[in-house]
Amino acid sequence: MTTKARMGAIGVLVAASLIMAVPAVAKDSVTIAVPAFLSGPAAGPFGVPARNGAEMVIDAINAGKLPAPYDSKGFAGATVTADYIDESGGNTKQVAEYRNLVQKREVDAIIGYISSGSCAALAPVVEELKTLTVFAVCGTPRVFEDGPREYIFRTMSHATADNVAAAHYVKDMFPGVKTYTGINQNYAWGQDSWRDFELAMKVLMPGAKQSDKVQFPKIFAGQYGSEISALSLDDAELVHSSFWDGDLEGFIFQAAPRGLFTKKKVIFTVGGTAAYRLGKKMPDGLILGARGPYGILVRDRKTALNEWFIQTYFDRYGTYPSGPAYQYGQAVLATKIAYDKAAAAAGGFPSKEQVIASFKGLEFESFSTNVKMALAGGHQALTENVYGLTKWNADAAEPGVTDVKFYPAECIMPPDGVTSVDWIEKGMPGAKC
Amino acid sequence: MSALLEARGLNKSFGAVTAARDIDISVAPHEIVGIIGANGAGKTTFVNMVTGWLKPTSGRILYEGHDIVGRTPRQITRLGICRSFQVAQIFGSASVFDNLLIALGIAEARGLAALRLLRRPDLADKADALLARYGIADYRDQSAGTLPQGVRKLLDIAMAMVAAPKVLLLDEPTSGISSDEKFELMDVVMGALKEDGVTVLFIEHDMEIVGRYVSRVVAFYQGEIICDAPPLVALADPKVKEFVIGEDLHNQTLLQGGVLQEAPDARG
Amino acid sequence: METTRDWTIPGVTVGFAAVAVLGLLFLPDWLMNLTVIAFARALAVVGLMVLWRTGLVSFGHALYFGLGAYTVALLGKDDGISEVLITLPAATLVAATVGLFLGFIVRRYREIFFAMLSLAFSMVLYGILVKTEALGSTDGFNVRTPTFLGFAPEDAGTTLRAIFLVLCALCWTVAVLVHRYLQSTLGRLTTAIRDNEIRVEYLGYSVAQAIHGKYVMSAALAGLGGGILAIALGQVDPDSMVNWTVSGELVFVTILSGPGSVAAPFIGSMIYELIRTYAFEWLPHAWQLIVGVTLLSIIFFLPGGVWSLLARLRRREVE
Amino acid sequence: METAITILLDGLVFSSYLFLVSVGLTIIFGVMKILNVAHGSLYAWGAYTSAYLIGVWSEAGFGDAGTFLMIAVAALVVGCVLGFVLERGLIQFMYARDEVIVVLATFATFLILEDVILLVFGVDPYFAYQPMAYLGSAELGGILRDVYSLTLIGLAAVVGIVLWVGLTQTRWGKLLAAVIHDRELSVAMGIDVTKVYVLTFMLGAVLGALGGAYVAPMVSVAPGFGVEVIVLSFAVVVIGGMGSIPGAAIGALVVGIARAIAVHKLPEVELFVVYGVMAVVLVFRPEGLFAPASARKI
Repeated sequence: MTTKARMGAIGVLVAASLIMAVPAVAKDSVTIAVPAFLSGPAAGPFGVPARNGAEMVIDAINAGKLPAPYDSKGFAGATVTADYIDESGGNTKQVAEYRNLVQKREVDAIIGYISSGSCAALAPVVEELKTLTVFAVCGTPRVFEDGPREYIFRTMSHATADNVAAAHYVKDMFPGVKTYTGINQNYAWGQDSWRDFELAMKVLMPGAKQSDKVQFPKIFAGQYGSEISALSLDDAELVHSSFWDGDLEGFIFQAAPRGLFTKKKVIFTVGGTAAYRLGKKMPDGLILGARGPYGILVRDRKTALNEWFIQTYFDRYGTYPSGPAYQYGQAVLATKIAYDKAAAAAGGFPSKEQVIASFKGLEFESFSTNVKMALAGGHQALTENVYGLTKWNADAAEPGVTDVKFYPAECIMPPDGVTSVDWIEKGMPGAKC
Repeated sequence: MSALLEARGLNKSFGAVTAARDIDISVAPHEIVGIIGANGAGKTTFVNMVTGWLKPTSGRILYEGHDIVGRTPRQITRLGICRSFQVAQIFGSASVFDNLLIALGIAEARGLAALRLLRRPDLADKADALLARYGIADYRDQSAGTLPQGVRKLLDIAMAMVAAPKVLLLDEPTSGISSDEKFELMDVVMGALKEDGVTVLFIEHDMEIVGRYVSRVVAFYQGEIICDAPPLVALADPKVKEFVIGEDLHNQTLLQGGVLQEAPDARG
Repeated sequence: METTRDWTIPGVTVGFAAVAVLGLLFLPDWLMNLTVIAFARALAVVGLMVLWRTGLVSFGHALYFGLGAYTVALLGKDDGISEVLITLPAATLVAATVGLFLGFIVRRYREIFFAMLSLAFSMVLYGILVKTEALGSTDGFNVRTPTFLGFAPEDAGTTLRAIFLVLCALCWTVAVLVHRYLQSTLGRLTTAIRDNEIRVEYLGYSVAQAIHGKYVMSAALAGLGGGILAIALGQVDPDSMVNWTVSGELVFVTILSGPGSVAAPFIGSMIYELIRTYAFEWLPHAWQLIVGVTLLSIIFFLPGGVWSLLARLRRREVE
Repeated sequence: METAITILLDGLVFSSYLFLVSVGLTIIFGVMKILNVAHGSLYAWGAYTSAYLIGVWSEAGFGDAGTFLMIAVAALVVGCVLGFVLERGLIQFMYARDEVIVVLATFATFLILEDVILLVFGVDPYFAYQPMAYLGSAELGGILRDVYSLTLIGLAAVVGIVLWVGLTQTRWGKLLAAVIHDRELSVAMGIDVTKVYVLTFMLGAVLGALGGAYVAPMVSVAPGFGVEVIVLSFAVVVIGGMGSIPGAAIGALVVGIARAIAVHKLPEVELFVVYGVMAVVLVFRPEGLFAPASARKI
């Protein structure tokens, strides 16, 4: 009996494996997977715009409707089929799902990932499974610092840029700051962000002191009453935060009536996503970043690509695109360019290796900025960064930013082969600001 | 006379209620002692103290000359004092045969021996022998949870006997058994116990049973022993007549108080 | 109790041998991966099944699962030990040791109190891991690629196959040993304890000790399962390894499998993993709903788990 | 001194929140011996419904004072409807089953309700800031505080006192005590145990939903909202003693104040406070500080 049951189970397995073993279709189409948070607290502020941005750009690519020079159809002519999958559920689950994507669904490329946790966990697996993977948003510098990567590309600057630029902005705009503190989530993203900011402040504003009560609440904690009290009582005039997802919005809601934003200067390195969503509830005078030149901070950048992006997005989704929409769109665009370039070089549909070869060191004009795949052997992008101050635009009845300052990538990113911490600690040698 | 089991100055109180007061009793090997008394007289409390379920407030219980107060039921079982229950304590989801097999397995389970296979011919033979001796072989493969009362009782007693105890305490072996069956049951039980030469103390309400099977009667009233004598003498004692038999006739159908009665015979 | 011959040991022997051989020959990587994950979880479920037979359900075995996983991961951290011959026994041992200590507390409790106390203990570990920056906090960290008796596979496919084979062998060993255990007196003191603790005590065996032993055994098995999962996935983090939802998943698979046989957890776990994978693929927004509905259906319509279904089929065949 | 006041207030606010979210769990557990994992879903449903209703109310231009009514309506409607449906549709069939199987059933319910929330309310967070804006801010202990979160303390106190009086002083409370003590005997005494169970479950559900409904204006109500709460409320209940209302209050106070102290004095250990307190309690009193539940004796 037991034997029979086992044999039955094996039968199912074998049958299943035979069904799955049908060979992949020839290359008139490219299958990609686009992971982003579709559930959980990060879905609304990040996952949905990210997905939308990718979807919109992919549809435009398939229709050949991107503005020139990107108006050729598909990835190297092949239609792109995208599967949007959920990034929530923990890193280990992402690793398991990634294996499924590659081994079971046999996708050609994976474009996405928002959380630094996902990317750090996936990096070794990507290399093991040898599949082209373009990280779209996640910011941890560790991805390329932990070892050479052949199959991973990241099409935007990493978190060091956000926090070094933040320190520059503070120095430029508020040189009188004497002490500063921070509230960041207790995981790689928050810890790294704070570390880079603190180190950069030591270099750029050596006179300013760091508070000894820096807060690290758990991600998705939701309630920050005590933390807001502690920050309010702290002497520091400046608060640094890399909060994102629902935490960011909850924090703003709880801190605004308590006067935190009138009493202190508060930097939100990823605050851009909240601007359109909170609308008038977004307090004025926040120092706002969007992890680069995206979303509200480049609302006025008048390039053809940017205008197309904003208009198309607004028409389709009824809201202006925020950072993650741009960043996912940018990752898809980069992949298309790499495919097209490889096809041109190979004179036919390119192999994975050819795509990777042409991806390395790619330089292109993206929707809102220029991207140079210049670091980590051509795998890590250099993009500029930008900060501004929030200001409600009463005339247009929409959120806006003032005092916008751009910082070139060479000013805020470490040169190739140097880790972020080393670079900042040594006083950011070679920075071109 | 060297006593096998002896209680000296045993007291037990639950808050304000005294369930045992200055109990002195001495039982010689191979005696068969009937314990009688009305409900709440302290009979089951006495059994519970002897088997380690309850700890006396004061006093000593000597078994083969050693004080066993403070030992757990398990340790006392291992020493050779076993018991049956007013509500039969059996493994409801196992067959009658398996009940005995488990009991036999536990009896030999010291250290690694607990990992010996249970389904072995030698254990099976012993189990079958027990089944035959207690007259329940017909129910061998029936699930114990579905047994008629009398068979449950027999199984309960058979399991108590697996460890080959020197002293067996039976808590109302005939309760819940119809009057035409009870002599049959007692004949089986007492016959089997005699073969093993076990010292028996049993709680009984039915004076007919008491008169027929015991060599000595101990009567309880309000936690005290009011009479300790051979059956004929005891049953004729005026105090026994007034406080035990008289009251008991009225109350026989009522449930008897006591801790074990509340313990479920199966997880419920 | 039927006295027919017990086919379990030949059954699992042939079964695992067949899975191993056919797996190597036919299984695509993803399905082999899925099998590895399912079997790793099944090892923990075998322990939970023994507890369940005893009438105890632990909602905190993610504690041991996580301990095993983190032990393996930590040993390999910073170019440490990657040899499965060391890491897996270590995972088992660490989990068993912690189980031994906590066992002194939990063995006093039954039913819902046992379940909740176990859960509480697992949350303490969760809290520690989430807080510990050196262990990557909520991110966790990568696990080294394993070596097998010094053999270090070159590529992912070989590693997977090696893990698969080691796991099949381990599962077979565990199934046989646990089955043998269940045939012993101590093994029979599972349902017996569930039926009647008083009788067990009055037969002269300590219920607390018997439960303690099973608890340690289940902890060890969960540790082993967690260790293998860490190796197979190459990543550990608190949410996927130690959170209460992981414990819930383990209990779910236990119920799904049913207590009928040591082979049941392996089949049940496989089914669970397939349901989860396909639900996630077809309905990424509603996969939890599907899992939840499955669980409710099992509770209501198949209280004996999948195994009872197989057993029923067999009975029909015989008739 | 200022810091001391701030710590106390912070601690009280957080304790009140903890008490509100865990008291429903402990009541259901105390009476029915069910660890209701779906409690987190009730909390989330309460929050979503409240945020939704507040939005509708405000858009209709009815004035912000009325949003408090919406909070109450959300708690009552969600608690009564979901509580009734869950008890009658699921839990009542499980009384004959193992308690742990019932826990699993509520776990399944939790999984299902999580996704149903997504299907009904979508993934976009809801904001319901109106009640908070309406009450404004006040300076206390040298820093500005929003009055709304301070009202949380009052609400928790009222809920706690009402429950305490209701359970110890009223006929209904005594009935409940009888059912808790001995279910079979209660049936024999003519108590309608079914009704008691339904009402208890609904009461617990209303309290869970109330926690969510009242917290909704302070946070962004987003998917996954209920998960964290299960763990937190469970920890409070374990610390206080499973099934004890004073226990839940003490547990909430201990955790809340300890956490506030940590945030202000030693931010590094903040996260560990809940689990740390729980670990200490478990080692010395596994049954919790106020433990009506005892280990099974043998």
